[in-house]
Amino acid sequence: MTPVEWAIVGLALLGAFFGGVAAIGIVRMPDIYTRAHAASKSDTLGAVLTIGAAALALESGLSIIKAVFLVVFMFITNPTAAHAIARAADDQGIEPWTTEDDS
Amino acid sequence: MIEHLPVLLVVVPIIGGAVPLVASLYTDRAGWPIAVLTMAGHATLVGLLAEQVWSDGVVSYAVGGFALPYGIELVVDGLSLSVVALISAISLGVLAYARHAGPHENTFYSQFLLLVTGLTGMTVTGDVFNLYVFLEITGLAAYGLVASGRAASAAVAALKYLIIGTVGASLYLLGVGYALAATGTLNMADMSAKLATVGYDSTLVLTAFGLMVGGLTVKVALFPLHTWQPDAYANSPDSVSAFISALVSTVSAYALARLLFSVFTVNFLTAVPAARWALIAVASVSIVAGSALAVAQSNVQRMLAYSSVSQFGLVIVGFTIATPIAVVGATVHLVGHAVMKGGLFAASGIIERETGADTVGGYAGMGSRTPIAAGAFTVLALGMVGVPPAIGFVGKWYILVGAVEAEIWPVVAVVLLSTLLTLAYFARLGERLYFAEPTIREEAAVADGGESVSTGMLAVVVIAAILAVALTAAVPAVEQLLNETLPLLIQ
Amino acid sequence: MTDVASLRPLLAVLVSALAIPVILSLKSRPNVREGVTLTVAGAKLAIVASMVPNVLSGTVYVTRIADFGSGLALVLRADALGILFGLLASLLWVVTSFYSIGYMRGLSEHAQTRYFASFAASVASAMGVAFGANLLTLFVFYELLTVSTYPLVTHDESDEARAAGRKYLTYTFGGGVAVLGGTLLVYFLTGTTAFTPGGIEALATADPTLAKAAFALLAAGFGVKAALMPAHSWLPDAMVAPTPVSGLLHAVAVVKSGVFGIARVVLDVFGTDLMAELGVALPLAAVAAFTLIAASVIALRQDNLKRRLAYSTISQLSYIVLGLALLKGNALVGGLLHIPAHAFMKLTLFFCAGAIHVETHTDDISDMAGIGRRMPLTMAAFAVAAAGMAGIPLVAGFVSKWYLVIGALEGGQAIFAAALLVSGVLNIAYFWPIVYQAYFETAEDHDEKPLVSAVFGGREAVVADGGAGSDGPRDTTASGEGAEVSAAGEADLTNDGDRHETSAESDEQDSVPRPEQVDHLGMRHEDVEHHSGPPEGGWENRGWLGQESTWFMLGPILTAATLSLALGIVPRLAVFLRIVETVVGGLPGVMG
Amino acid sequence: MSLTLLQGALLVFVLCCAVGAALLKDTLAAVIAFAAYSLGISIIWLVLQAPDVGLTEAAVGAGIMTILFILALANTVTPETDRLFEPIRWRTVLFVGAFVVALGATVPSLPAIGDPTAPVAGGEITQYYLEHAYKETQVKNAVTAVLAAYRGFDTLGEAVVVFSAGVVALSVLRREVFA
Amino acid sequence: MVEFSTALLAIAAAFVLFGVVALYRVFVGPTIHDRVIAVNVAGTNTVIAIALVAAAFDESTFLDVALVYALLNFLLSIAFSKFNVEHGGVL
Amino acid sequence: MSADEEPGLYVESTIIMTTVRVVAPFVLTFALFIMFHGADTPGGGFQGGVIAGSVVMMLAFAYGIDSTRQWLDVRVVAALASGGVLVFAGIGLGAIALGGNFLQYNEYLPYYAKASKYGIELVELGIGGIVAAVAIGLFFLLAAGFGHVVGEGER
Amino acid sequence: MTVDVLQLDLLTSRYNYYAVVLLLGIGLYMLIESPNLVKKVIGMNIFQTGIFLFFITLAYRTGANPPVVTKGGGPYVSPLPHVLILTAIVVGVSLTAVALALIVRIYSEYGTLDEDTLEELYYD
Repeated sequence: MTPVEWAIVGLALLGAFFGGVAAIGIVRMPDIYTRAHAASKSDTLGAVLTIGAAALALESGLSIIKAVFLVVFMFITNPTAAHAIARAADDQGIEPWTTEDDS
Repeated sequence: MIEHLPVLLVVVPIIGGAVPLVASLYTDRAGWPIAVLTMAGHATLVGLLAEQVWSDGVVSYAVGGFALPYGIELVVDGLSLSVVALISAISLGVLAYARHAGPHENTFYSQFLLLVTGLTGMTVTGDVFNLYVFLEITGLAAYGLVASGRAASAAVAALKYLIIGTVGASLYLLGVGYALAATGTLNMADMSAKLATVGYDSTLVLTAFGLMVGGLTVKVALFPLHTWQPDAYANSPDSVSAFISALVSTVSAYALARLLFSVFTVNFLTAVPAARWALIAVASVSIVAGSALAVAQSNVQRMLAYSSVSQFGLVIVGFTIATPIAVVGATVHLVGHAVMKGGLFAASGIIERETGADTVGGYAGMGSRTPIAAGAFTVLALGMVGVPPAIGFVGKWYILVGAVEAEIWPVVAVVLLSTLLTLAYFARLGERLYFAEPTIREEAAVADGGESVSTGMLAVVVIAAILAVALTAAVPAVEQLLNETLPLLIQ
Repeated sequence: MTDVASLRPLLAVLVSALAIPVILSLKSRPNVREGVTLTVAGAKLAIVASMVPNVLSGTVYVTRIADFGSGLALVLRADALGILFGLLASLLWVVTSFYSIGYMRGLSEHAQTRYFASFAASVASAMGVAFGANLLTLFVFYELLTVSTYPLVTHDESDEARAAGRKYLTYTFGGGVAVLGGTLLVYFLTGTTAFTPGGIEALATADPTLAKAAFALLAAGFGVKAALMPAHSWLPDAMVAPTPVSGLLHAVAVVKSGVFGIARVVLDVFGTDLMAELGVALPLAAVAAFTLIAASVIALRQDNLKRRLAYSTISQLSYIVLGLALLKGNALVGGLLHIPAHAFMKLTLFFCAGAIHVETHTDDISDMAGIGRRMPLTMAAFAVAAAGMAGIPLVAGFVSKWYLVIGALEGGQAIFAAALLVSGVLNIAYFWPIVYQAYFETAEDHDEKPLVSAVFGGREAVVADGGAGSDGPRDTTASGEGAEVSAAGEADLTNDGDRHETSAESDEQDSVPRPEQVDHLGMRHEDVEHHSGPPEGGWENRGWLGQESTWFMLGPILTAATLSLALGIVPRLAVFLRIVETVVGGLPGVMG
Repeated sequence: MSLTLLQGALLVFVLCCAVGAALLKDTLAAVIAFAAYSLGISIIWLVLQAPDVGLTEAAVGAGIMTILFILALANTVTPETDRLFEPIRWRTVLFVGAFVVALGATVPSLPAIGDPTAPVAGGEITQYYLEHAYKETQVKNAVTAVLAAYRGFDTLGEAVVVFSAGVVALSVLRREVFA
Repeated sequence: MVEFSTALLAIAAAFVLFGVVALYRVFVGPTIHDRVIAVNVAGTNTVIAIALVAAAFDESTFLDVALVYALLNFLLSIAFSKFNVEHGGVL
Repeated sequence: MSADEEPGLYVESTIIMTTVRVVAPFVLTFALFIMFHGADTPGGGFQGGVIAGSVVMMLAFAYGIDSTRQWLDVRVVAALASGGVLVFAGIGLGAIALGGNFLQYNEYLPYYAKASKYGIELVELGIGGIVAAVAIGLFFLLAAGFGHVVGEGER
Repeated sequence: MTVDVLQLDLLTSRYNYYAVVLLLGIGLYMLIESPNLVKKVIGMNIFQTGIFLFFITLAYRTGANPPVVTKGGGPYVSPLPHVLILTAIVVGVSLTAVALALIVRIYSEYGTLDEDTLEELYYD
């Protein structure tokens, strides 16, 4: 492998580290908000790093553009999704636990 | 133009089916005229096609003009022509019936035409995967039609039908996968040749056979995979039960035959007797069990549905015996059963509308209250029992002759027995209709059902009854048609 | 023999078939309806009769209806044997039509339109049976006959009628299935089902076991309708039908179609030679002989007139079967001739029973003492026919029985000849008392006439159809196959409640519900005060000039009686013997 | 080897999701498990070099299908339960097990994964498509070429299926027009 | 090059395995929100894995799939969140 | 139901609305890209149609289903669905009219050089229309639930 | 010993097919056993996905590229099963949508999605 490739793999490994942290956080954190925290922060970071690595690995211009889009997109949507979930939980968490599990 | 008939046959109802949805933005009664127009076109095309098949024997059409095993092929031979003609005729009949009987919604007619699309497609296609696609179109439209009943139970019946039907279709698809794994092709003719070189005793081929045939038997509703059928037939509106009972299982049975002859071929059946015996056994059990269950029913439409289970057992037996005469018999019975069963459902619908009777007990004495419908019902029932010269007899007779020729004595016994069993449940009805005191008071009936019946509906039922007898005269023609086809199918 | 393509056989079938819708459409105009019936009956007779001369000279009319390929076809073919049955049926339809009009109107029966339509359908099917040129065609019309007579049997719409109808359907369709099976076997063995005088050749070289099986199936299948024991029990039950129907069932169409089927099988499918070779004739003859005697004995114990006649029919049909099974020229002639002979005589008897029923509502023989004064002509005809039944010379029965006995002796089968004679004696035993008490006794001084009136017979024996109880002839039928027993049992179950009810109500119960017990009482019924048996003060005296009833009924009775006399006195002039001789003469190696 | 590792991991993921969907008592939880299931399946398609199918699975499995499930659940209420998992019915397991074993017995006769000589992967028809697709249709993506041209009739059927689904849903829910 | 793609695939496999770990939360809950969060993480991991697979196979088109996934993952999350808020009524 | 009865019970999150507003046009473009570019890259009418449909869903989730329902023209949905089918069938029949077989794109060659390719693209577009319309339609249908009242009364 | 090796070989060369069979089994189990109709529909989908996996595995060829015929040759996987499965997926979605529509209707008519309860109501 060339040094560039080593760098890419390293970047991806770093992303994998954050992904792993997110996964562990999901499992080990005590309640929904902390889990959402782990998911949105750590995982997004892992995603950005790894996708960046992948973009570097793919040489063509179009791929880079796509990858950039992907990163931007993840950057916008992931926290929003976490926010939406947390907000929904908050809506129900503050009010008495009435409709919590009725599905 | 003339050479495009097979594909036009499928495309015309597609176009017809797409229109009502737009039309419903403007009027909610556009469906019927559109459907009638479309089916008139369809019938014309069938007529032209018949002429062509009559002169050429087999009409093959390569969609897209691609070289053949690579593109999709449509094939119309005598066997498929009979079924296509049946589809066209019955659809027109059901339209005449539904004009008054409803449902009147545009969506109903859209689904109706889509069902015709699916059925026609299944019939003319010469490609195993294409068959799956049209099988699913048929299924979807049929589920929707069953659910178009107003009763709450219609939805339950439709969902049950959907789930079991999907399992059947999926098994078929898996079977296609196995066949593809063995041969790498999907064209029926090509696959048939390649299956022979792969070897009929290969596990892949056997599994493909089991899964494809098994999947289709679900759609045909052979025992014990029939459970969707009584619910579906009994809970859907009359027009729908007449339509579905006449065509859906029929075309599936046709597809099964097509699979047996055009894909696996008779050579396979002789090379693997176990497969043949298994199919015969399933069908025979179906004959007996279906009749026995029919005897146990109190609801007339459920009884008719179980009767279908039994009759399709008979058809499949005929196809599996696979001697020319048995195949002719099975085809005749396939067509005849469709006419008779559709007519029976339509007649039972009229009887229910006029008198409110829908159980065997309720039919008592209704013969005089609805003379025409009850008369037609009786004629059709007798035809179903196999009283000559009705078409039901001819089919049974040919199948029997085939079974005797092939010296499959258990089948002979089962078929003869089934005649008596069929008699057992239809004689009960006939006797009640004419020779018993009514249990439903007239005023109560009017207050309860009291839906009107149009001349068109009665005409449909009467024509079905007449056809049930008159079709016998057409048997020699069918036989001649098939005689051109069968040598190709049954070497 | 020359085959001539002609539409006449088809026309003979169609003419009454086409009348069905017409009759149905004339529901509101009974006079026109009956007019149509009569016209069509006449037309049919004319068509059939027009074929007779040429058939006698060896011509055969053939109509091919449809070809199914592979040697299967629907073909009508008026050969001598067919003409025998066809002529009989069409002749008697005319007679019966007149009688039906009298009977149905006399009782103001319900559903007359259905009745006449079904009647026309039955006759059309019977004609098809007669002219069927192969087993398939025969079977087709055979089944149609079953279907079209079913409404006639259940005409009363009472529980009992329905039970009888069910039984009838079960038995005859069961038989039909057996016929179908046999037909298939024959087709399988020979590749054809066409009737060939002297038998289908290929059958002779076929596997004997299968051939025997085919014969057994066919004989059993047709035997059901021919009411051979042990499959006879539907016939007495079917007596609930109106009397003209009984006449039709017993004398003309239904049972005769069964017998005719056996004749076809024996003569034209297997052929006498092959029958002898296979050794299947003897069992058939044995069954026939047994039925012959047993049915006569049972008839002795019947008090209901129509039931007694029914058992008489069972017995007489076996004469025909026996004649066929003996395979000898004279026996064949006798057997075949007995078809029309029995038809005329039995029709007379039934018509008489019907006339008595319509006029006096009397059904039981024990109530008929002195009735000769009330209905002199009717009872005279009855006496003539009864004499014929017993084989007394100058009446039709004598001629046929003569041939039969001769044939039996020729074949060295004296035991069958003896059986025939014994049965003749029994015939006298069960008919004579009726005639005697009608004329020479009065209601006051008559005694119970059934010769055997002990527990196993007489009035209580209404379950003589092999049902529950030890009093019926169960012991004679116990060897019957399971299906038969269970079917009978089922019919009995449905009957049961009904029967107990009636027997609790009145002591003059009978197995047959009289029409007045049904809910459609006509005018005539109101002014006849007594329901059964002689009125107070004995039968009134009516003259010999027809005051006893309407000529619609008397005419047919007398015609039928005359016909039986004609056949007895001048058998050759009465064409039937000539036809029979043509049939038998056409068989290779039989005559002489 | 790592490809096999990836595939193994994916299959484990997918099977876990399937088992979870089968056993979770709560319907919404089962739907969520099913959503996760289609995530895994989609990568499998990509790994097997079927980007078209992967894209479809992504759009369908994670998108419209799950949303339809959610909508259906939003219109229905299932009673609450304390149980996390459903009890396993061993009779059915036995029956299904028989089916699985029977079908599993046919697996050895199937061509090995990736076998270039297998009738499908290396067969004549496949070769024809790969060689002629561009010439005959001017379309580079052979999948699209086969989809729209060689098997265009199938695709017409597919379009009709989708259309039917819409019409049938209209009829089932007793509505006259969409929206 | 082979080793490079192997490494990328291995990392992709690792992400998938993280997804398997997240499944634990999908199964045991305890609330629906936990499940949605977990499936969201699994979805993100999927996107990442797809990107890595794309890199490993050098197929830029696979990124389209990743893009679709990212989008739908988002859609799914807000759908689930809305479901919980308005559950019982129509979304 | 609840949205009708109690509007404003749940205020849409500004964050979600903003995100959707930013993302939606991009996604729609992407959907069209996939639809049109199916000839040379993976993708095609079906995938593009689904994604286009999901844009509407996204809007519906963010801005409320009922308001989206009103914003969307029913006629467009119906016309897209039926029109897609008709376009597809029409292209096939057009080939017949020009003397070829059904769906034989080559027949259009005299009129356009890359006939096959653009024929296929058009077909993909038709499929995309159907799929998008049906996806949207199904979404609203399922959201609205069962229509008890339509039809002539219960049996 | 050889048998063992053979088995292992089967597993490594055909693992996808075994997964297919397991998925089919799980789907079938859900179809038969799940009391809730929605879960039955999920089971139906899993069942179908199993079949899809079967087809796509058939199309696969080691070291091959996706069938986009632009890159410099190289083996491609077979496009045919992909096409079939694209169609089949669409069919599956359509069926699911219809099934869900039916479920919504059943719920508003009967007020339950539990199969056993439904059965009782249905046969009343």
